[in-house]
Amino acid sequence: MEATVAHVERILAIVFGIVVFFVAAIALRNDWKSQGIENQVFKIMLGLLALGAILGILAALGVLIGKGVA
Amino acid sequence: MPENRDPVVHLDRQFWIVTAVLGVLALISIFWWVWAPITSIMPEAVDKAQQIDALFRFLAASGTALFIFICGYILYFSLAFRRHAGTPENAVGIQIHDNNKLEFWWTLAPTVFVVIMAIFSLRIWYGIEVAPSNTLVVEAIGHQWYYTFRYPNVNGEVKEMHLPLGQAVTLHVTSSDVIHSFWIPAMRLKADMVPGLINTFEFTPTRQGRYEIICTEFCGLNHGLMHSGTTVNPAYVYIDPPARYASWYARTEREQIHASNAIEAASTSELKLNGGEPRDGAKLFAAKCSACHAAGPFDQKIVGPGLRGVLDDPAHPNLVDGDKATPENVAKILQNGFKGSMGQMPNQAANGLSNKDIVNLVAYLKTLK
Amino acid sequence: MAVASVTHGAYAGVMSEEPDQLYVETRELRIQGFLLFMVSDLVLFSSFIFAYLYLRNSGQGWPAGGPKLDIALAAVNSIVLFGSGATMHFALENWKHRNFTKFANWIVMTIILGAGFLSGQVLEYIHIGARWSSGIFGASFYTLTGMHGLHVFAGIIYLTVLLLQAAQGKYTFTKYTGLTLGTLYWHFVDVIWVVLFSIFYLL
Amino acid sequence: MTAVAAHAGGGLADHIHPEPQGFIRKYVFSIDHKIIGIQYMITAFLFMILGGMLAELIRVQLMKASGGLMTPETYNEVYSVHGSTMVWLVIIPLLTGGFGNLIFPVQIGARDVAFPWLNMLSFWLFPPAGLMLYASFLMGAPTAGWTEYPPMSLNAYGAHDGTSMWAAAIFLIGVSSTMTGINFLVTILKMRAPGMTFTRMPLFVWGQFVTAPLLMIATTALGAALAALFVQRQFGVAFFDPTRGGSPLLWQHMFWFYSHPAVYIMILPAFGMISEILPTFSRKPIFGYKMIAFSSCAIAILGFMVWAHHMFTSGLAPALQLPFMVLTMLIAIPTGVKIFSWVTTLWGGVIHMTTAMLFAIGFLATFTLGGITGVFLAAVPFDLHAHGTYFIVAHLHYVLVGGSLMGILAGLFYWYPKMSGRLMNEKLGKWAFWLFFIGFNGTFLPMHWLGMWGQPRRVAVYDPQFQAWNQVASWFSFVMTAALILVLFNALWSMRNGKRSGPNPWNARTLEWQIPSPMPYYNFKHVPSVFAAPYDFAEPLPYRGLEEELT
Repeated sequence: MEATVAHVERILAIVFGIVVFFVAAIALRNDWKSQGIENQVFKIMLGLLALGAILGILAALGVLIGKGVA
Repeated sequence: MPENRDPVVHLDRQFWIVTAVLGVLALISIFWWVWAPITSIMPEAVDKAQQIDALFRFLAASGTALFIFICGYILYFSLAFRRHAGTPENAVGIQIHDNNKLEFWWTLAPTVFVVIMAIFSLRIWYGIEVAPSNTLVVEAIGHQWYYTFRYPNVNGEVKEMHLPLGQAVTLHVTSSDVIHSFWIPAMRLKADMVPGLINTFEFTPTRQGRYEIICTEFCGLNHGLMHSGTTVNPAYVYIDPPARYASWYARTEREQIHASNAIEAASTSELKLNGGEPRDGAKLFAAKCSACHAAGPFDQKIVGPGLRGVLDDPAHPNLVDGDKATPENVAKILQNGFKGSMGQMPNQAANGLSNKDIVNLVAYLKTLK
Repeated sequence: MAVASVTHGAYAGVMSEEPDQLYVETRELRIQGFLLFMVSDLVLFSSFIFAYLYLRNSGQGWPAGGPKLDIALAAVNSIVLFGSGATMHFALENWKHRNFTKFANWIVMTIILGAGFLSGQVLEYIHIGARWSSGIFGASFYTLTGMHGLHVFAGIIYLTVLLLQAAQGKYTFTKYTGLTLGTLYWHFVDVIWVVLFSIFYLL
Repeated sequence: MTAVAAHAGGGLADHIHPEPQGFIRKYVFSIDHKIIGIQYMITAFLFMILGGMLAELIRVQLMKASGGLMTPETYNEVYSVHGSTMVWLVIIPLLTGGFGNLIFPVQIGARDVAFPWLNMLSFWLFPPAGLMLYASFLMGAPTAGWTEYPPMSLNAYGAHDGTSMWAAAIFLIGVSSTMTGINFLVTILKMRAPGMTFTRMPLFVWGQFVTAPLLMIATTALGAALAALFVQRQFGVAFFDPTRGGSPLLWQHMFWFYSHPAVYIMILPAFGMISEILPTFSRKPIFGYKMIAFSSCAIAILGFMVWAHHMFTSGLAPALQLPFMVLTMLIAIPTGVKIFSWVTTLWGGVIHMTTAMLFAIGFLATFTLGGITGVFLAAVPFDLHAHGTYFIVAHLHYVLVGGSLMGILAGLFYWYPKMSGRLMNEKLGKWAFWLFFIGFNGTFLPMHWLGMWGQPRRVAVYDPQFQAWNQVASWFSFVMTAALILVLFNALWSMRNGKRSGPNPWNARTLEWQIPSPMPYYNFKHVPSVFAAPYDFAEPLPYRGLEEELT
């Protein structure tokens, strides 16, 4: 039972992680030329968001796992 | 802009005379620091002390010379360019803004000085931090408010520190309670004694005598007494000629072995482990053991491991000496102490435990789950 | 300009469809001030992250075999929070395109996802079963994630207030500094989680 | 003349919130930067009296090697609260909240800071925090010094309950400092008058400009450390307790990551003050303007990279000691450049020996000594001897009293007319200066050799062989206290009886002197345009649009 919950969680994380990654990446591309200090910060943050999505996917796939994390 | 319109200035004779006078004063101060009788006030007891004093002489000489120049010029300029009674209210000074050449030189000069000082310091620092092999390893432990020492092959902690003249020493310092500091002014060396951490330095005693140890890190109510004024045992290091050191060491080793022999005899008489009082054991644990052992899980290491579940830990079925974790074997370690590659624990006598105490402690340890 | 003529107005922008000079400059001040606030908040997190790494590497008392963290839950939960960053981005974009309904929908979505993340964190806390005061793992994990959770919680309230204010007409389609700041804040909370997720679950 | 900036309309600086009416909104919960500055100063000087009394208790206790005035327990409380007071409730608030608020917005031609309301909030966190610190005496004040190293700051090792109160109080001060830093930074970045480029800013503004990021970043790190100490004490969260896997050294890292930059928070604004006062009373441009400004930046940046030099004896990894030692020594270079520039500013001037100028010159001498001993301590081998002794006490008082406080007193005499419209009494002022200078050096100079010979700091009793020099220090400390009382008396007395100053009694050239004294609510009727740095005493004033200010 425990294992199936974890499986569902992993699959959800991967599917939505891909969605979030593409949303962030496309938003970043659309905003690429915007001016103003707040937009520069937005761009950095969208980039980090995309990175976060990738990390989430990799964690769900079991590629990146910390020491002693179940 | 105005920078380009700075007037060309010439320094007058008076300025150069003052500079010459300051130069002479600075030279005098340098000579003073080079030959200052530092050792007549504070003897240099170890090799490193001479090197650190050399660095100090260098720092003090250059610092004083610099100070003389700066203060001399401040004083001279303040007096020489003081507004006189007759000067009109709207008089202005010489309108110079900067001088690239001058600023270049006075940026370069401290830079060079810093480089020299850094190299000088590094060389001495290297000698302090990097221990040669073949040293005598001594451990100093800070307590509120006294020091104890451990010597190789000597059971338990001794209350005096003796070092042989001419023998390189590696000193490990740590603490059993709060942060103390271990400073011997005659050695010009100091290290903080931090609980759960071992700090190390190395030196070779070069001068016989008795020198004071002082605590310089605030450690509670009697911090001000934690030197030779302490009420428990005065903090001194004795640097002895090798022969006298050897006899002290032999005597100490013998006395400490006597102490453990007595325990050996006691341990032959089997302890009856039932009937111990866990509550008394808990008090004893807090007083005698908690400096080195937590009541928490095994990984909570202070000096030794945490002791929760010591008698019932599937991850660690054996004790440190390899025996099974039974109450009897725990009692054995409490009686005899332990010495091994992982560290050591004082025996019954050194810890001041009676047989009854051991029974109570084992009873308490059983309750830690 | 005489004193009398400049002493009205304060820093509040005058409501009109096109931004005036005062509004533009006040907006810059507020955004810059807010960014600096974020920098100092980042320092706060960084300090505790330093404390965590220091304690973890000082080698005493870190749970043997590691803490019992649930990486599957954390992964999906992280994606929920990152997704809320994406929805918040849509909300602001729709405001810029003068579509209030879509803005409101996306911001509600963001709030729901934020709340979902917090619930996930509660599950994780229950799963771990350690306590704040139990050892250095408890100290660093619960302090950092707890601080972050408080930021998310504050963010949910912040966004709710912004939504209500927008509904009451406090912001126009040309003057919406408050919404920009809210979005910045929410993204900041997301990005902090990228770091926390990495150091606790992936390191 | 061509250099007036393109956006000469004045922009944001044109706008000002309406003048509030009624005593409360005008003088208590005021959002006017000048009133807030004065509020900071009054509060901080009140705390200085308290902290000074604690200092005298310390010196009286140390008159005798066996102590005698207080128990060690009380003594530990006294010096801990003395240190905390002087650092957080006196020097930092005076230099940033006090003089910073009062002067720098006017110097950049602004009508207020960027966030006046936040400014008020910053101030109103300060008195409650101070009261909390002193309230900790009721439940047992902190005893482990202003640094509060664990484990001594944990109750299991003898700390008092008030230590948590201390942490909370300093946390509040930290929040206040952070907000001030953000406020000042945005103000300087965004609200300068037209034409006020960075290289035309008065050097006091430069001082505040480099201090603001330190306030903003370093103080937040302190907040984290204090929060961790607080939860460690109150909820048993094992950050620092060595018996539960925590690390006492972690606190030292977190604390000094703040407290070393804090040293520069306490000195950079004072550098700025000195850089205003020296040229004004020498009637000469400051020598090497750019070098002074940029060296402040260098000091601020280096200041973040040297914190562990407070931990050379604590058990820092040898590989870390090296970079920290070298980086610390590097700070000597920009500092040296500054001192050389100041001394050269005196050369060829027409020096008006006012009290402010005396204090500024005194600052040069004493701060130089403090700086030199600072370089000594950067050398690890010397630090191994001097760390934790009275040598440190001497060094830190030379930079904080001989540096920061001297700067503050110079600034007080210099800018007093801008607060009150009157001058402080010069004769009393000069007496105060000489008493202060002699008293200060007599108190702290002997501590150098006391420390070298073996007197550790934070001791309630000490080796009797040091008693003579301790008595010298104590007697001179009474002289210093008398001088400070004289200064405070002078400030009070001059409020009513001082000579009227007029707008510009010193013939100074920065913007605050071109408007009436005391400064009007709106600062400027017209925001001026600026077309040069303010130090060319032979030239006409480099401002346009000030014609109506004094009418």
